[in-house]
Amino acid sequence: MKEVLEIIGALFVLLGGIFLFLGGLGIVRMPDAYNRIQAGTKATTLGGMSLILGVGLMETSWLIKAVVIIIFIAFSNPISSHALARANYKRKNFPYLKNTKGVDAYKDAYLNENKEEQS
Amino acid sequence: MKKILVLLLLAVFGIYLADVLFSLEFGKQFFTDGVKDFYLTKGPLDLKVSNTITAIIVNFRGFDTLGEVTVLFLATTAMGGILYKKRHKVGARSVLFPSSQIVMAGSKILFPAIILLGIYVFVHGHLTPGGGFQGGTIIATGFLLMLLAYQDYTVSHKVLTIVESLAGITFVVIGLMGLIKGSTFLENFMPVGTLNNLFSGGLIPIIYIVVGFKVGAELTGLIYTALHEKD
Amino acid sequence: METKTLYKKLTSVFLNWLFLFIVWNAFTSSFQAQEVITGLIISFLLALFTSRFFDCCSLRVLHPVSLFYSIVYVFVFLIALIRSNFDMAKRVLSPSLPINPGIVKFKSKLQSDFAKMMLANSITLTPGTLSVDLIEDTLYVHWIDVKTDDPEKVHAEIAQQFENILLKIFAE
Amino acid sequence: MIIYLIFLFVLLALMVGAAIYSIMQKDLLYAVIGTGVISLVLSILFFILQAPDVALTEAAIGVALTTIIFIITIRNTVRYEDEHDRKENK
Amino acid sequence: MVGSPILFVAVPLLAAFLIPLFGFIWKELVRIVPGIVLLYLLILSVSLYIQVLQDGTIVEQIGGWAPPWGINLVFSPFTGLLTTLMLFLAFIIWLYSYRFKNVDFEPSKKYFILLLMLVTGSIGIVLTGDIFNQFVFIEIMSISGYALTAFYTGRDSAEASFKYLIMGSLSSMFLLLAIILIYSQLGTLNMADIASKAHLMKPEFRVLALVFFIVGMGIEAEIFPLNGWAPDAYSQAPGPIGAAFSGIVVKAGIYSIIRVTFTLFDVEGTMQFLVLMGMITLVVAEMAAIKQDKIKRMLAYSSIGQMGLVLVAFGIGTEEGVFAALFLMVNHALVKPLLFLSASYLVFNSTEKSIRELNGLGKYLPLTSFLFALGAIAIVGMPPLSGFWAKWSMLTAAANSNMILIIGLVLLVSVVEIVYYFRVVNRIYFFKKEEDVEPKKPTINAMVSMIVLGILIVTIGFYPDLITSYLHEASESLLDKGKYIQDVLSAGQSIIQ
Amino acid sequence: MIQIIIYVTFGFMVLGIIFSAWRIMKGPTAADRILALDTLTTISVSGMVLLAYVFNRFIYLDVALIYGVLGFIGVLVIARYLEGAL
Amino acid sequence: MDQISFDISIVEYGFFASAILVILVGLYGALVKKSLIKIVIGLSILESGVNLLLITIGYIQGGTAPVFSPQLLKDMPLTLENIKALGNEMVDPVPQALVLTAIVIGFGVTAVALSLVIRLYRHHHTLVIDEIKNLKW
Repeated sequence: MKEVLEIIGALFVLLGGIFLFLGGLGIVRMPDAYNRIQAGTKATTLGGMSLILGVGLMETSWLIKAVVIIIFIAFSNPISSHALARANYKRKNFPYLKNTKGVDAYKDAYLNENKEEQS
Repeated sequence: MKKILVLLLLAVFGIYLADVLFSLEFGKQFFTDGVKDFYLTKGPLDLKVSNTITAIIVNFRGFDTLGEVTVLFLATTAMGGILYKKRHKVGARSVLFPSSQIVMAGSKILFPAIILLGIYVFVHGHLTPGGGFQGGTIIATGFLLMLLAYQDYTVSHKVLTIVESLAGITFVVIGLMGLIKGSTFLENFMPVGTLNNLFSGGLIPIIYIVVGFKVGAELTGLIYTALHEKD
Repeated sequence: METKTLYKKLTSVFLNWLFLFIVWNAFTSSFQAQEVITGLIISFLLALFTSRFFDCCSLRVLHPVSLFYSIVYVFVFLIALIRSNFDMAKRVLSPSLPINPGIVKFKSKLQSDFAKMMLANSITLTPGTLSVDLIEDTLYVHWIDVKTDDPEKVHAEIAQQFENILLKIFAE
Repeated sequence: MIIYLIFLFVLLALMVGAAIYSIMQKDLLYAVIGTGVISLVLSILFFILQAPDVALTEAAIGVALTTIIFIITIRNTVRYEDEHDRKENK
Repeated sequence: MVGSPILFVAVPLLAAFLIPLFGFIWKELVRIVPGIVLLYLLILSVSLYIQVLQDGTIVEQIGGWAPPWGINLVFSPFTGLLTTLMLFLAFIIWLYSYRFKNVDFEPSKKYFILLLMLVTGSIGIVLTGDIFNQFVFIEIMSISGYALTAFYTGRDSAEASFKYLIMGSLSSMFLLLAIILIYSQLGTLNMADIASKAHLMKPEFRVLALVFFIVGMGIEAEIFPLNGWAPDAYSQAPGPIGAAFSGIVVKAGIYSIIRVTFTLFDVEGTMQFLVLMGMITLVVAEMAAIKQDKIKRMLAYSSIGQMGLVLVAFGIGTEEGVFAALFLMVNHALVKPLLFLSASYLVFNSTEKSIRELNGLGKYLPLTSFLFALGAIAIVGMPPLSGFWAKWSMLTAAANSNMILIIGLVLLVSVVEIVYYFRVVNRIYFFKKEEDVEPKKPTINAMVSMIVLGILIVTIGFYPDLITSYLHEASESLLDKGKYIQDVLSAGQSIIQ
Repeated sequence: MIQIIIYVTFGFMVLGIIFSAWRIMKGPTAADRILALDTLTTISVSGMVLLAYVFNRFIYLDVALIYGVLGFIGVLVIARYLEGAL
Repeated sequence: MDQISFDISIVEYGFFASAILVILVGLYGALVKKSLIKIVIGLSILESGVNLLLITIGYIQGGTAPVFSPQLLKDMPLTLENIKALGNEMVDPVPQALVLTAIVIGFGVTAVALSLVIRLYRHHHTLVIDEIKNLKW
């Protein structure tokens, strides 16, 4: 049983490593900040979660604490990336759109908000 | 010109320092009868403290910690004195506009957890890594999260001052009680319990809790003072 | 009216206490009697102090249905997360970068802040989406591959599966 | 074994590089991010050197608190080191 | 047992933590409490000092751990003398600033906390027997110093403080490096333990550690290339703080350098190095002082010069030399605060704070001017006052060691000092004020504090034997390295067996 | 077997660190840099957990936990500054 | 679990060298840079380097953290020999304690320095050190 768990855990660790690497690759390859945030957040969240879970499985007495770290990561990572995306928009870095018909529904709300602040 | 001179000087300094330090071998101990062996045996055996670093910080070299706490206290005081702003107006804002609802809702649930994490860290200072300073810093970070997320979140300056002062007084009084009950300042006068239990280590957890509260209050006050510093 | 707010306060303190107690035990993860008792005391004191922030949920979350759906939610979320990662990996690794980004919006039916936050977090971690802002109950989402900009369709595409479960958890 | 070697060297190089970066960078915000990277890497290095207490302290103080203090200073002063950089970067 | 040396640190800390709470109760308590604390400590210090002279050094072991494992405080005749001196000055400065300049500067709770901590830090430096603990106390002292320098709301004070801070924190990093080097070789931080094991260190480590120590502590002691902060800080800080710097902080810095060079390491040529550094400091500072046109800057440079003189005297290395150095230190510690305190009232109303504006103030502020003149005479070493005996003992010490160059230099410097001090005194008494002004009269407590200092100077001048025996005791205890090591470590030996 | 997997994982993490560092150095806007810092934080937390396993000390996990929490707040601080709220 | 070794002696002088490099970079920043905030950043970098150096000095090859956790003690009786044997496999705790103190003190100094910077900016409206030279530097 222990060996099986260790092997499974090791596989999780490997998967986590791969996703962390993909996250790094994603933030290098994507064309603008929003896409980078997408790639970075998703990949590193899953990567971190799976790696830590893998460690928790390999050493079962660590599992509870590992789960706590996982929950913290799963909870805080999206919030920080959301805050980052919003901050980036507020700095007038509008998203990269592939063609001129690209959708940017946030612009209206953003402009309205700014108008309210000015008046 | 000055840059080149400084660079040359630094290069000479660095090479000399490296030359001296490289005569030490990495990962070896260079002395035979240092104080560390004493700490490493007395810590777990006499004081029943699992984390030797905590034993050193709070008991063997507890005086340093008193000084360290004082340094933070002074930094807070000095910051208030240097920025010489008259008492900020009631309702003065720490941030210009509130954060988005997502961050607000998230910080609501993270805040108690972070404070609890801080308390956990300083209560378990003698068992696991961490202690009063780290715990206090985490608590201050929790308050920082609230200050960042909300526009009108206020911390009572008076309460902070009282907590800080009371914690500092407790620290010194504990030390002086050692002087009265035992023979020297900061001497341990409580039963030490058994190793790796929560209630062990005599005075050490108590002092670390006090330090945790003090550091937390100090750093929160420091951040608060600084955040309200807007022209 | 008076009693209701008191009731609310009490439930809030209780839930906060429960939450903090669970978190404490997870932190210590040793379950010795000393630790548990200290945890009870500390989390109660802390719950008293921080209960005014802790308004995420009512006692309803302890109902078996809610708990069941919470577990379902975790699984749905994990599956979505893994799918999103493979999706992202495909995009990142393909040499031509097949993306068509844009920001879309939709209205959420959820009421409480906490539920909306969970929804936004889930959306951030699901395929190709990133929540940019939440104003009142309109969610603005950066979508890496915009298929439609009609709010209804967007809602169905992105948020439907989470929202249904969240509605059941929080019983709204 | 060789991977550990690479890992350590990357960390050490990253620390030195971040130090140089934050000294050289004209935009003070980026310099502050550089110091954040330094304390991050330093924290892992302390961890590797078997000093979890110190790693914890460095993380606690270096990552959040030093950053906020620097950021507050930048907000109350200027973000760029020289006056003309402001125009270039804006 | 009258008390324990730990009280010198614990009681002020307790008071400092209590002061904010007192502020909520009654504002006046904030001002009174520091005075009570300092007075109590002064009495304690005097009684402990008397006891020490009879029974020998007191070593306080903190936490019940004997040195070298625990931190210890050493109250020897030498450190006791310095502690008493510092506490006396601190009390005088508190008295002076109790209602200092009611007009634009109200000493608040922050001021008193910081002043108390400045004193505590200095006393801690002197008393502690542990190098890292000394580092902590240096930080306490310097942070209070930075904040007090910037206490006035003007812009230049912030600049001076920033300068001080940069140099101070650079030097404290060097101190840490020195601690690293020592620890890596010996595995101990206790001064006595280091002193007994110093021969085990590799020579290059010893030299480098010594250099780093001198760089790190020279900043507080104002050795030549590191004293750039001093004139600015002295001139920008509030008057009493300038006095505290010159009377208390500098003494602590000199003490730590002396402790390191005399007790910790005997590196070949350290004494010559001290003499050289002292001479350079002396010459540069006096040359700079003569050019200054602002009174506080002039006093600051004069203070730096005096420190150079003290270093030279220590560098002679004989018992006489150390005695002379201690006499100079005591003299300087009594006179320079007097000069600062009186000068800050003399230039109180002027904006420039320059010497030119002192014209004819002798008529308006007769007593203050007289005290200033008294201080000036005392510091240049004119015969009837205390400064004369200090310089005289220094000259005899130098002559007995056949250091002719030093004698010449001291005489030359005295002439320079006479020139620039008497320029000021001359202006005060023999120049006419152009327009009629209403100078600020000193408050009563300020007057009392200055008069006490003046009386002391005159008394020591006429009866130098009052203090010479104490100074001899102190210099013997400083030079007796073996006894220091034995005093500190003997307790530990008995525990381990 | 496990050892090899851990080696490989370290290799992947090194690549991730290098990419993030490159983005911090290069990344045109501030948000990119902070994102890279965030990524670096998560990688570090994972790395700490893995190292805790390698060193076989349970108590080291605390460091990773606290690191994760504080790294999040550090990122949030800079994000709030970028928003103009600070 | 098979023994996994993480032998960091392979970097030999890497830690010393990079700590010294960081110290030098910090010194350079503090001495040469013109911007006040840059000077403070330089100081904090210098401090990091010194801290790393101190911890490196205390490292002992193959040692573990000086925490006698239950996992490490297992079911050993608490005797002097056992503790000594465990203690011999631990890194030096003293430098770690010193660095803890040094980090906290350094943070205090940084905070004071930055508040001074804010105040200087309020008076001079610039951060460039050449334009603030009212007193002779």
